[in-house]
Amino acid sequence: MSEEAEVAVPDPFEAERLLEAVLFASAEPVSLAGLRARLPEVADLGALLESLRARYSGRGVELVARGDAWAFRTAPDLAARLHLEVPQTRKLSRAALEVMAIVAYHQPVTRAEIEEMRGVALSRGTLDVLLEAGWVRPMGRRQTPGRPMTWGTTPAFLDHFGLENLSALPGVEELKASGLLDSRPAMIAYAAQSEDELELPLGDDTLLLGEDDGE
Amino acid sequence: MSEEAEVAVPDPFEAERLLEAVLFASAEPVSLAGLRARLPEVADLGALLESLRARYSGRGVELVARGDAWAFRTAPDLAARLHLEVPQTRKLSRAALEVMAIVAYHQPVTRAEIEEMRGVALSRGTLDVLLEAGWVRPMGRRQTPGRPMTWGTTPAFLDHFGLENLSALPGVEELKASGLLDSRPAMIAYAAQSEDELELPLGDDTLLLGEDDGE
Amino acid sequence: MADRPTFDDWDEIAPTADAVDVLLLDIEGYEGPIDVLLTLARDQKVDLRQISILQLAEQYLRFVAEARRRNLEIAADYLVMAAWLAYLKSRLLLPAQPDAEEPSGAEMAAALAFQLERLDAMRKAGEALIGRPRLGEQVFARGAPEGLRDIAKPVYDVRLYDLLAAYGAFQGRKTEVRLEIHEAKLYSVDEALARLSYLIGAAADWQKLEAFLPPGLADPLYRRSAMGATFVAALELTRQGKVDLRQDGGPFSPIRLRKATR
Repeated sequence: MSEEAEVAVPDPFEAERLLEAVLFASAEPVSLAGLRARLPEVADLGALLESLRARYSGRGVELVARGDAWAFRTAPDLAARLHLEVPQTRKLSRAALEVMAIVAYHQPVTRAEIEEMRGVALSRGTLDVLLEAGWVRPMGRRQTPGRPMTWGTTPAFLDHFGLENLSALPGVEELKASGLLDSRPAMIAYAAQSEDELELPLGDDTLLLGEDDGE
Repeated sequence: MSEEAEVAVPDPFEAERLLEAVLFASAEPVSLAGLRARLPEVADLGALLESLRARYSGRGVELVARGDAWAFRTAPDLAARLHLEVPQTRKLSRAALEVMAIVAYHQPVTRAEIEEMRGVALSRGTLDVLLEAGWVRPMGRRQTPGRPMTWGTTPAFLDHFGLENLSALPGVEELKASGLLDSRPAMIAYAAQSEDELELPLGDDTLLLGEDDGE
Repeated sequence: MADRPTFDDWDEIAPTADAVDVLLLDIEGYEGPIDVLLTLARDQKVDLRQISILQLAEQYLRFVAEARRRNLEIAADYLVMAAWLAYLKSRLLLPAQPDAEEPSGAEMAAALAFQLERLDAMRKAGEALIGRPRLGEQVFARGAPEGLRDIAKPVYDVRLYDLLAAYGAFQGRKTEVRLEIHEAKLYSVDEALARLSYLIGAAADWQKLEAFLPPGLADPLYRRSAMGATFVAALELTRQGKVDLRQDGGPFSPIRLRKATR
């Protein structure tokens, strides 16, 4: 605690208390005129303000001049610690997870391409969730009609999933080998006949045979 | 700053600065939990708060405890000289004030007990006014027949009336000592008080004043 | 009990010759009979613990009687209280009965005094509360709070496995989609109906079903679908009476058809 031998003259001390309270309680910085109206007995308001400023100097709260007016403000270096970032664990929806995977594997990819690949329109907010998570980012426009925006992954994406780089993502064959690529043997027999027709545009009814995942 | 490395506290001066800033930044009292979340490294928050309170003691702005929370408030003795523009608050009716006091001193208290003590039915809106002011709150049901709702005060009540806690209610100790904080019907309460001197046979019809409040 | 200064100094009520007159003037301002009793009790200007309940009861009864004489509207509970006080008064004046079931008059009076004292204490407590330096009236919070915010920072519970599983599921679904394209090459019943309706006109005599199949049957799946569709078309045209259909040799024997003769 400070042991500044303050001159305990009652008047200046009381004036400083009042000044302190007025500045604290006011919603806006108080002008010199406003302060003078409240402290008519103070001869040297400037000196009193400087004294109060010195008292708070280096503290968590500082007395600052804003033009002709004065106010208390929390010290700027502490601002970041006033607001708490509260972690909130969330799950990613299945749709968002799939879109994330498509962006990761097919980047740079446009929204229309994602929709075409999944056979359904991208619902509002799915990309937003990934943007908010900091995992996808715009990667410039494609030089095709309409100049659509393309999307790709961020370093934070690599960081979150513990990937060194994008080529660390396992390929389709590796996924198949690890059992993660889930397809039914009976269907593969038919599909083998039309292996070369991969690039056909898909109509809306293509979902009929697929599993309905509730999207 | 300090070179005494034996204590785990990194820098008491910085911690006090941060505490000061946090409490200054908020108009509402900040709970101990809210403070601790922002000062995780402080071992003894209570001691730090006391130290800060001492620092501001006698100043124009004071550090006060409000239940489980802390806040900076202007010193009450400066009120007359602050001349702040205060929005005119609605005056509390005599009935509302009386009910407020009964809730504060007798909490948790049921509506029927309030009516019994006042000898009159609680008119519509009396409790509402106190609820709207944010001073009373429901405190759960009493485990008696009918499971009546009980009422008590809020943290905002403490803050508004400048009370550190409920034991700081004016005269509460004397009232308790003189048996006046007994919420039961007068005959029972009185009989319980003078149990030593009198051996009163108390039936169910001990409701003194004739009004049956259904409890 | 001497050290209860806060609750012993009674408010000064203007000393009037007749407190009842004052009460009658303000009959609307009272919150029930207890409120009236408390006001009358304060007029006795003694500690409520030493109050004369008998005197209080008499004053109250006078108040009610006077109100009725002047035809003032008074609520029923005032009358109930009057009746009760009249009863109490009689109990107080009569000698106490030993072994009585009910509380004695003195006990009832003491309980009423307690009731009045308790309510008076609460009334004074309310005044003490409202007289404190109150927030926003005499004491002020920070006028320009900078606020403390708890910023929700989402942390997603998603592992690489979830991501890869999602991509695997997506790829798997894409594979099934290829099957759909393949299905489009099947011979449809509509096609079979059109072809059969056209060809049957020229078939006067019985013809095998296979004669009506479309060309290009190298793909076994396509051939099977053409066979099935043509058979369904034949059944449909038979139902419509446009075609006659026969199978002479039991299951799997040739199916023949011709233009309906009827």
